[in-house]
Amino acid sequence: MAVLVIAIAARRNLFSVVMLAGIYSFLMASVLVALDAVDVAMTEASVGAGISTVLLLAALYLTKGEEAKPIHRPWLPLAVSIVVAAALVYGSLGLPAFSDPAAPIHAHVVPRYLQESLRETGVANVVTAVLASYRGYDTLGETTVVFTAGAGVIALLRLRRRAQQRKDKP
Amino acid sequence: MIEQHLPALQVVVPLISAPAIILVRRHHLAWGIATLASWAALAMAVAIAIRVAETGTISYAIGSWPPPWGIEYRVDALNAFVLVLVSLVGALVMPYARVSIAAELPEEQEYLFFAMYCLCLAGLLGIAITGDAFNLFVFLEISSLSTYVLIALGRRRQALTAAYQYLVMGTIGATFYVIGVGLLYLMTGTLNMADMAERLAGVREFRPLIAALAFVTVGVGLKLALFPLHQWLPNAYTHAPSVVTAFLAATATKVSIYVLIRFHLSIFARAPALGEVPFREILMVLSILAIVSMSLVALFQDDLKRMLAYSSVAQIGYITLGLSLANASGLTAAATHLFNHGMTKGALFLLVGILALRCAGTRLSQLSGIASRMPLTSFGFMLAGLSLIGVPGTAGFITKWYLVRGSVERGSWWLAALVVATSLIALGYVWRFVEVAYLREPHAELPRAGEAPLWMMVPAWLLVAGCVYFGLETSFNVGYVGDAVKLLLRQGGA
Amino acid sequence: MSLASHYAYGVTILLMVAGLFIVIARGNLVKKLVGLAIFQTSVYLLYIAPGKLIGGTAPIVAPGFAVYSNPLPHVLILTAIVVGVATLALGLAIVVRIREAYDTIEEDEILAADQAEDERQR
Amino acid sequence: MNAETAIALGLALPLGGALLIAACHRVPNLREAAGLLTAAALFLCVVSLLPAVLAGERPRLSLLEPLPGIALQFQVEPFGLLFGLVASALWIVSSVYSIGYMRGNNEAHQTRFYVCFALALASTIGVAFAGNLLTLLFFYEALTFATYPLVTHHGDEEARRGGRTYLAVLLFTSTVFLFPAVVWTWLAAGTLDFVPGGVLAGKLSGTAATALLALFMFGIGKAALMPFHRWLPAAMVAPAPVSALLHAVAVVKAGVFAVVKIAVFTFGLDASGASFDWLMYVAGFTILSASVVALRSDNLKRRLAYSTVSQLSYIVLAVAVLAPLSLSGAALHLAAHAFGKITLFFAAGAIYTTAHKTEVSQLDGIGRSMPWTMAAFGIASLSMIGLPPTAGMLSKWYMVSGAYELRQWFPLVIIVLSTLLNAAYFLPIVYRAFLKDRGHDGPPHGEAHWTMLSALGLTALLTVAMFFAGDLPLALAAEFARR
Amino acid sequence: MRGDLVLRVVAKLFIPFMLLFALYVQFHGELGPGGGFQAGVIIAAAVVLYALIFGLPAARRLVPDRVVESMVAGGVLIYAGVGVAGLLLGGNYLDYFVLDRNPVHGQERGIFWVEAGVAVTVSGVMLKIFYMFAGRGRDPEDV
Repeated sequence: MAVLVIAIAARRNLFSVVMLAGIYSFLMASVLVALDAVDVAMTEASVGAGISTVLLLAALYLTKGEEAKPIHRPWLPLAVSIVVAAALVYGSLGLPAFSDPAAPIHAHVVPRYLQESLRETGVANVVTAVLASYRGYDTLGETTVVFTAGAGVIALLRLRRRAQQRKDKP
Repeated sequence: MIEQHLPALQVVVPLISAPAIILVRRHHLAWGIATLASWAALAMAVAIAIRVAETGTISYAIGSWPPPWGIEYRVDALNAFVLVLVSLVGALVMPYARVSIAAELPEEQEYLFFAMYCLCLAGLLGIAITGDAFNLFVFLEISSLSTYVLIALGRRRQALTAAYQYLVMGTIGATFYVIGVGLLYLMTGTLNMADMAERLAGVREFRPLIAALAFVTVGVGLKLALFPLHQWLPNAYTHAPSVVTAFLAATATKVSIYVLIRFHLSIFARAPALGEVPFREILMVLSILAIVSMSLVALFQDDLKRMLAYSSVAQIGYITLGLSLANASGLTAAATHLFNHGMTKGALFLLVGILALRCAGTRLSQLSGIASRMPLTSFGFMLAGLSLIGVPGTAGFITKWYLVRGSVERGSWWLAALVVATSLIALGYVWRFVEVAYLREPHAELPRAGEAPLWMMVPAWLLVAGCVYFGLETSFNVGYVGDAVKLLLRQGGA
Repeated sequence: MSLASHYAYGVTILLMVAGLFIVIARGNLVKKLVGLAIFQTSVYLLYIAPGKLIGGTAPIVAPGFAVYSNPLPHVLILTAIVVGVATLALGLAIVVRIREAYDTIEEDEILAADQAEDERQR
Repeated sequence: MNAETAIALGLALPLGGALLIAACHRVPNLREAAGLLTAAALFLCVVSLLPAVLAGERPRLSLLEPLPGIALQFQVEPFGLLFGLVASALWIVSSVYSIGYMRGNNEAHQTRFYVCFALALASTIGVAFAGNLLTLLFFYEALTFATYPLVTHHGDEEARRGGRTYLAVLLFTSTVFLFPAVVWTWLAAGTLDFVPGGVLAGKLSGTAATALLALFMFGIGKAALMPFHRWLPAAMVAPAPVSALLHAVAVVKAGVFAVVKIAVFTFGLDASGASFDWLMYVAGFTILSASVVALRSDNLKRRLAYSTVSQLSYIVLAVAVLAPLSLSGAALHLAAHAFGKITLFFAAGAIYTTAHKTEVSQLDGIGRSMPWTMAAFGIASLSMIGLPPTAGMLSKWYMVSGAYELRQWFPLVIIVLSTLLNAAYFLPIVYRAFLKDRGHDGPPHGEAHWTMLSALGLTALLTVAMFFAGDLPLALAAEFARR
Repeated sequence: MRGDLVLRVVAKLFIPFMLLFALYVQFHGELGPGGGFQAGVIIAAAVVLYALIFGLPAARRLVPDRVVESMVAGGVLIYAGVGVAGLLLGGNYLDYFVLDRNPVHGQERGIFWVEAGVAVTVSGVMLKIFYMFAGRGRDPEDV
């Protein structure tokens, strides 16, 4: 995966970049399966590898495929990234160890979901239960986000001729 | 029966009205729905505020799942205050939008605009009201996405680049926020803010918490244009449709500041980790840099919108400065300035919108002698400008009073001096307009028709009146803020 | 275990930073968005990885399984993914419009165009 | 009419007048009538407060509450009433005068002019009746902004520059010194009210109190203590009636009024433990140097302006002497200088309107063509110098005797020296006007328009009258100084 | 490639199965992985496939824009409506317990409708976005 990402960063042909990104998503999905996150994996596969790729391709089809050579040297971005990395490493060092049953995330809120959800909601897939019921409001928000994106795209991409006008207008 | 569900309806009403608008598609109807929703939101916000004042903090369990398992709405004096501010501005800009949007957008896009506006309102209200850290992220995204679209709807093509720039920075900010929340979740196992605060007090492993707070602060900082992270703001404010600029300037940044307050002063209130890092000192330095540099930049802008945009960054600096003082007066100053600056900037941007509608452009050179053609607009602009400076008798003065008082209480005279001195820079840029408007010969191609229609004039002037009224009679806002601050300091256990 | 955990975090951090780097350093608007997507994706690991319990199984209650991985992060990340794709779609739409307005999707060229326009206005 | 309503009216009348004037902007005569009417009404309303106050009452009125625990509050005490009387009385006169002046020079934006004039008066009354520091600050600033359009009335580049200096100096001082000083007082004393004997006694160390005093004294830029006097000459770009208003009635008087009020009712003079000596020296320096500048400037209005700077410092000096007698001297001088200086500016304006002359050196023999004007000018000059039979002599007498009482020699020396200087820059003008033969330049011209003439005649008479029948101001001043 | 008969036939056969699978994912979400979102995506994908093979105009005839936009809005309304129903039946917002006499059935019912709402909106939005991008090409037929 890491290799892929580096490759993405390096490649200048956008089509290959998009393809690489798609593959990357698939890998990510498989990793997620390995981590028992089947729902997430499924979504990531369909979204990351499916929709995103299609969208990107469509967009590239409407724009152009080659990236120009960057003019300015990427020192500042590098510095920023390194600082962020440092902060993350610093933070992650204090985190509970991998798959430690005593870690707060396993100890605190979750048990109720795992033990009670079937009885409380009659749904075997705890993820669905939490998604749609316990934290149903998040999902409402999520749906709204999708809706927002849809309406937004409509607002932006309807009416071609206005785009023309805007181009003429200084 | 209904009033106990107000917290939910507060967000849901504008949220539902958006798809409704998409369904009806008729732009008059769309405007009607949006206006209705925003005024309803205002009514509910006021009702909630009153209830909070009477009965104290309200908790509302969504889906009847008790927190921390379900998502909780938690309204204390602080949220209620922010809710009122947001919905108030939202309600006021609607009549204005009816005209200005018709002038700036083609008819077939109007209903989309109003849908987006409703979503943005819902998102902001959701951020302000929710008691769940991740739910906050969801609403943050709702408001952000809709904001990008609203900005991109601006007339000129720079609006697109501004929107893109904001989209990238905003998404980075949101992702940072998620990272921070993730770390907090890993350390506490909960997403409910109150619960989190409880458990953070017990956490002994500092480093993840510090990293988390840092990420949240940077993430939110991107949203509220904290000084070095403000690059998106001037372009966005300059090129977005006037009404959008006014609405965002008055609400969006303020809500993000609320999030900042929430995390620093109530979630981390009792976390021993906070003592480890000099967050407040850093914040103070940044605020001072913001105030000084941005005021100076604003002083040399030729375009009125741009000038106001930079001044916004500076004014946000005053708010964060108040936070960094971390004493009662400082917090009062910060919270009061949320409200006062919201109103002042709202008024200013609405008036600039009127100028933009009538004149060739909003460059100072294009506005010379405007006072003779549009006396009301110019006079209103001057009044609001005085409030920006903080002249006695205007809302801005109250903030200045508390800021100076806070700094003097901390014994840092230089800070007081800085505050008062920088407020004179504001005098500088406000007066550039006043001189141009009143003391110059009328410009060649000045307004075709004189003043703008009442639909635009009345909201703008209501806000202007607010700037003056809340400088003379502050029992509402300062009183309410007082409760909020007491609450925060009590949570801080100090 | 600690090795495993730090491996997981290490990968996460690497991806995250790489994505961020692409976003900031690259001038091509589409590529920025790709970087943004990667940046967001990496966050998924940060949530999911700690949720895994060795010997656990997917959180679908069924007889014969006692240990389940933590479902809550999955839920959160589902939401995060959706948000991510929504952002991507919106961003691409804007890019398309920019392309139409400027005939380019390179940041530098756009800036140049805007500056030229400002000069003309002066 | 009970006192509260009188106070409220005192504020409301000028505001209402402003609206009225704005309303009748189409019909000039009606507009001017409205202005005069308001002025007269205001004067009566202020007078109606006299008996109560002389009887020792202190009517109060509080309106809104901008900050928790600090209300917009008004309280009428003798000194404030004296100031209010002077201001409202002179408003009548100056509005009569400005009718003649504005029409004589057919100025533009006359409505704006009268409206701002009324607003300025409203703020002045607010300052005069202010019951606590916050209220004082509010109206002090309001006065600055209300007079700005008057200063920049002509709207040309010169006016803009003058206006900038005017705003810059006044707002800089009030924002950077005065405002923090108020906050500090609030934190130290817990109250901003004006109380006889002051509120700071024992609240601050001597040095701190002195620092606070310095903040206040320099913060009140309208009192034109050097080095913050630059705005006064800069404001000379304004039309003559405005200069008259600025120097005689509203602005500068608001400044010195605030100085006295704060020194007495916030500090309780030396009760606060603050040292006033340095103030004496600053004032003394201002008096002398300003007089020297006046002596060396040929432009008439500029000379008058610097004379004002020095005359204001008389009052500050009198306060710094800390003697009851000199205090009543200060109070008297506020009135005396008002009458004298307004006469001088009226005269200058009349000369400008009629003979279009602005420089002292052009005034040779003008007394022949404009005898009444120059006669008034002469009387006023006497008052400035402090010679009988004029009010100036009265006030100066009190100051001197106050200083003498405490055996304070420095102020005595200052006053004597400055008196000589005053004589040196006023008498030559009168001499030129009457004894030199007529200048060559300019077409022949007669006496000024009757409106202006009556106005400046009246003020000149007042100057004299106050010397012979100054019971009322004396009574108020005494009532004020009695502690 | 639209000329290719094989493709057309395969597609004709394939697309119904995709839709079926979508429904499976939708309703099996309670037991196995999957749910409204994934289902919505798959539905959209099916139509996209149709558009790829039979051309955008054909797809637009099959699923007109108005319908799509109504779906976009409708899904959210369904979801929010469930919440309101909870209110009207005397519970809190999004309270499923009150949707049926038996709280557990109430939960199931609530979850069912909610997932349906998600599916509708998601498929609608995905489709709309695809239309938008595709329709913007110089020659829509080529997408």
